[in-house]
Amino acid sequence: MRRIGVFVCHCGTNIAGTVDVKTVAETLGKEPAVVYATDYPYMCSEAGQNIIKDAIKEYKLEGVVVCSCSPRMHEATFRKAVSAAGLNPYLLEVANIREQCSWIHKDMEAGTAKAIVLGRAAIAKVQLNAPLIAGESPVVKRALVIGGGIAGIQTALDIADAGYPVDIVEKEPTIGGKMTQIDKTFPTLDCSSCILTPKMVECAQNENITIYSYSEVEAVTGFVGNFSVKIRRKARFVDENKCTGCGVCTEKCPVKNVPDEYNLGLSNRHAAYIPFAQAIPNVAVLDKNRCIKLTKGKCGLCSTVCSAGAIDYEQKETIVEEKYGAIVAATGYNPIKIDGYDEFAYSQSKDVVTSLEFERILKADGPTDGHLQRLSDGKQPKTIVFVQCVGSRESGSSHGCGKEYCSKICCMYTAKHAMLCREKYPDTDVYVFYIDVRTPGKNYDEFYRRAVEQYGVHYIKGMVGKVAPQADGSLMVQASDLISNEQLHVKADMVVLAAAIEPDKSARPLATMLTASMDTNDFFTEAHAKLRPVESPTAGVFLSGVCQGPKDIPETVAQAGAAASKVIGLLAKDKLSCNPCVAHSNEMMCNGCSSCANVCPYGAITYADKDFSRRQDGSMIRRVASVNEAVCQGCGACTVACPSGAMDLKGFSTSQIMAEVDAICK
Amino acid sequence: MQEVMKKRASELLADGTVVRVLGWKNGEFAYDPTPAVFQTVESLEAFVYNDFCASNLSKYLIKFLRQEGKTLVFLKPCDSYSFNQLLTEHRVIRENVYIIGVPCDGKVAEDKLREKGAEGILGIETEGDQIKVKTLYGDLDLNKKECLGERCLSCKSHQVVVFDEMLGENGEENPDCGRFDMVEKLEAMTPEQRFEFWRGELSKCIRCNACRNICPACSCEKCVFDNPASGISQKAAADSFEENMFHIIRAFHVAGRCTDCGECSRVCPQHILLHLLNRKFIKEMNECYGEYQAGAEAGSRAPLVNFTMDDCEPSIIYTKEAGK
Amino acid sequence: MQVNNEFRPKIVAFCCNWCSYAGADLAGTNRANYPADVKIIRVPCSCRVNPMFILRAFQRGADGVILCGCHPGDCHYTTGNYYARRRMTMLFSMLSYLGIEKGRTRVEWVSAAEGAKFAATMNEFVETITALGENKRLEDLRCKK
Amino acid sequence: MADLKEQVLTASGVNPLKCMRCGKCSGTCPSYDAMEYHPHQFVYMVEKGDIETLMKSESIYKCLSCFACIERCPRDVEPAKLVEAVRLAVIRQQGQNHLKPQQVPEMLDEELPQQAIVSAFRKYSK
Repeated sequence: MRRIGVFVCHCGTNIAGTVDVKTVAETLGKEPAVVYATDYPYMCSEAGQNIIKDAIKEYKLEGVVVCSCSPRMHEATFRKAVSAAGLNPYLLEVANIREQCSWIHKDMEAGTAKAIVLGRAAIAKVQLNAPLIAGESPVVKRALVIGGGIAGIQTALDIADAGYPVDIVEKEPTIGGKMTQIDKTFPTLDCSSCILTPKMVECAQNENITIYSYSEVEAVTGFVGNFSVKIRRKARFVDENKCTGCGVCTEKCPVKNVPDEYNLGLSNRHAAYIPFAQAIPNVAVLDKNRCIKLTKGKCGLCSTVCSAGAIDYEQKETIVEEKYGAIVAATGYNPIKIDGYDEFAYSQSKDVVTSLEFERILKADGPTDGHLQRLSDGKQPKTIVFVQCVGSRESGSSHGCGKEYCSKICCMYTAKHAMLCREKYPDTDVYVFYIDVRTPGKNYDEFYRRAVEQYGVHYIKGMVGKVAPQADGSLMVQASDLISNEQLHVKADMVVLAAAIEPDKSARPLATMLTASMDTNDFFTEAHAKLRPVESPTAGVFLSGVCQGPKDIPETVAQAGAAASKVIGLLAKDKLSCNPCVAHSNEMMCNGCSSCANVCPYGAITYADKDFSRRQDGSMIRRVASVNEAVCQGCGACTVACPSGAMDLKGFSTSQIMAEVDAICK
Repeated sequence: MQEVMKKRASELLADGTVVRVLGWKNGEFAYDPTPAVFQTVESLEAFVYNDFCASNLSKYLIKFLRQEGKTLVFLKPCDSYSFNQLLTEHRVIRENVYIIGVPCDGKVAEDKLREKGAEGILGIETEGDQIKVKTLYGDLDLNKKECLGERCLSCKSHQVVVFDEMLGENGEENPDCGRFDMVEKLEAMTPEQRFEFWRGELSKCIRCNACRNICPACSCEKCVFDNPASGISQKAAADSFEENMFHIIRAFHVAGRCTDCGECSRVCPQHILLHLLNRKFIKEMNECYGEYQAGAEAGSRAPLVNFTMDDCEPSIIYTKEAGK
Repeated sequence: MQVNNEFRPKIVAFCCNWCSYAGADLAGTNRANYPADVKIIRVPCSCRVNPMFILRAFQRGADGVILCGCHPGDCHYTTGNYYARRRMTMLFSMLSYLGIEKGRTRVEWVSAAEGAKFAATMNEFVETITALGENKRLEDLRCKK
Repeated sequence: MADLKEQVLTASGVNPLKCMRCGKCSGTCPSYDAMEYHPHQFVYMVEKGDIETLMKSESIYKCLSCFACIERCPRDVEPAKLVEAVRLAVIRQQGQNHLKPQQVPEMLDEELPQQAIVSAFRKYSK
């Protein structure tokens, strides 16, 4: 029997308030294996840790149980302390008597009794804990950034600046993302392209950065420090190295009626195209679904006019395989589809547009060359109504496409839009219907107030109930004004809907490939909402930008930098210590039946024939399983699939869990 | 049939195709032939095949997995499913085995004969539907159907699913065998009645381990119940719970792997209806995850090492029961 | 207040480290009360829970056992809870077949964000088990006549 | 007072706490101008327990039960159900059973759909 020390934490009054910590320490001190038991106001403090360290030495402890807050909080702290005193860090167990005891039970007697039981279970488990030594695995000093919007760009630049090679995978023909489509940025109203394009160029020129545009991640295997990624480079039918971006092919291409993605379908482009003037790489693409040569085998005009000889109709998609130490998800967002909101007449009227479409209308390289015009008749609108929270802050069932969260950026960009309208076209009447105006952020509320006070934008608290297209081409907006308690009918020329934003559709399959977790809205989950906001719980996967949650540009850039610094911290290491709580197979009992390999999500189990001839009870070569400890993540699926019980999990072994069960049910 | 089999075995042994033959020879009693290995043509004299040869030979092949030379084995339909399952689990190597399939229309159970008054059984002869049981007290002519073992009355398949050659004509699957009838009957009972039923059954268990030892799916190098590290090892059941535990865990370990060969119930000296546990799992998995027959196809993936994203929730078991 | 002689069930809750254990922690952080009868055992994933553990708990006197894991699709290990779901479905099926009262075992998916759900689930489960009373059938099947 | 609120909540099955005060219900309501208290106010007043004021108001009879507010509400609050519940509360207070089973046979008439009688019975008796 091991010599166990028990340390009960008061956590101030957090634990001591509903658990009689003295009694817990006293009672657990009487357990057969326990040679030392004490309590202390803050075990996690330096003084508390010293008590543990001293006791390990003085009482020659072989196992430590700390009754304190959740192991998710301070297990690592206590492991370090135990380790400093010369004991294997895995000979420590934490009994969670705060989150799962003192905080939920009001009754002192019941709380104390439960704390004792939880302590006993930890003592029973630690008796069976094996001293584990974390293995090491090397770190590939290269990072992958998935998504080439402002988040991906900033992350890549920061990693590259630190001297590590980094690859950007972007599914569109150019990097830049949503920010390329935006006109001005709040709260300073500087031009989006002017601040973005230099960064795009920097990416292209930085020797440490490789851009895989028009490419998608196909498969990810491996683990932190050693990911192996297959990148599918879609065929663009243009040789990237030869194309000079002169744009002649895009002018001569006879197919002119392809909806232009850059303008959200508000204008058309050719089948041969460069997404926009500042595209990086500045290389043409042939739309394989619309190009006459690629669909019907005829035409070939672009090839004739291309002086660089860059057009290659035979180009095939290729797979690039590369190793990375770290992966950053920066997959961004899209506005939701709002066709389901019949009351706003989005599908019925061209003059009801989304905010992103409105950006295109305002921007100089947009479908109206930056002139504020109605898309139906090209007339300048005199009255514009902005509707906030379209699809945001909705509970699930109402429209089916609504989101329960606040999209965060809409209040600010709507204030920006309203302001720009009034500035450029002072004779325009601008109404903003809002539920709440949310403007936390530096200079944000000031910005919004300026829209109201200086620019005279009519902010009305109340939601629009109905938008009805009128025979004269105007739009009748019916809404409630909750402050004056009246129903308003505004005859508008244009209605702009602040559609909710949602994670890009590519995020979910990517998360599956990365084995990174997501919330129900398909935003990536962070390892800790407060303390590890840019890391995924899956080691080696980091989060940048809106794929983690709604953010505006300054926040995205800040988070992108934070993700980069985490990546740099990882790549700076030569070796990583692995999680030692992994599966292992007892070869003497293994049947080699493959049940375990069938359920292993990581492909960590392999089989080999081994000679067991020296055993007396049979001279046999048997097929037995072995676990790659660097690949295994320690889920334990194999341990239950194994009928013979040969497979067990270190740190959560069958006997350990059984011992806990026994202690709890005693 | 016995002579044809013997002849083929002699030929294959003589021409070196195989180095040993796995078959049956008479056991202590004539009604209890025992699996046997024959390594010479001469020894084949003792080879027996008749309607008492019920035991499933597949499991014995594990022993010869890595031994020199090929093994000839005679597989009945039931046994061939077990063979495929062992193949799936890499417990046998197909190339090391020469399989002769033998058709089967059911094996005779000794206790059924006793019910018909047969004592001191010396042998059996089959002629179509009729059997002639030789006893110390003279011959007894009986209808074979009436003397079949329980499992043969609800035989799922008369088809040998894997073989190198077939002696006689191969049979067909028998989907209307009604093998789940008894399970359904139990399901229709109240929980209290079921509890009573199983209490009656399982309390008979003497933990002789016959079910485990005969079961082709229970072929672990070391059974968890014999392994002190498993936390549930037991030599004998200390209390009634451990009886349950043994049988639940055993059924669980073979769930998705059990081919429903019925050997467990056949060999149980206490006549516990063990196959009803396995069949419950088979039926439930069929209902929840689609039809699956272990051993029908080598290399297939059993339901418990598989999943779909939209599997039913465990609570379905409770709503199902409430619906009844 | 706990009154003597009043039946208090023994309940074992297996919680996966990533979702449900964190959900239980969140219940604590939010001070969402549930009875002290529930004792949690942390496992890396719901798929680590062997049916043996559940039977063992019953054998040692537990009156109810609940398994909590990440929502299907959200498993930290991608697929663990899918296997757990099938295994538990089969275990429940067998227990019910053997005549064990339904409701003594339960599976619930609780995410790290669902502290309130965790507490509500535990309250409900304790209620169910208290109504069922002491676990007798799984403790002794033979000698209770 | 509290009982009345409880009654309205139970009868309607509405949880007014789900309301985020966006006013879309009132923005969408075709009877808005005819109503003294508007749909969003119904939700707020029920939440505050101010049921009697609503019961006395003509507003409850101005609601057309077109359910546009239910359809459009982003939070699934269902204001129209509250209006209906308040109407019901009024009816229930007006001297108990307005329609007794014995009265039903004499009311039967070829022209009148049976369903109308059944629903009237449901509505006008306790």
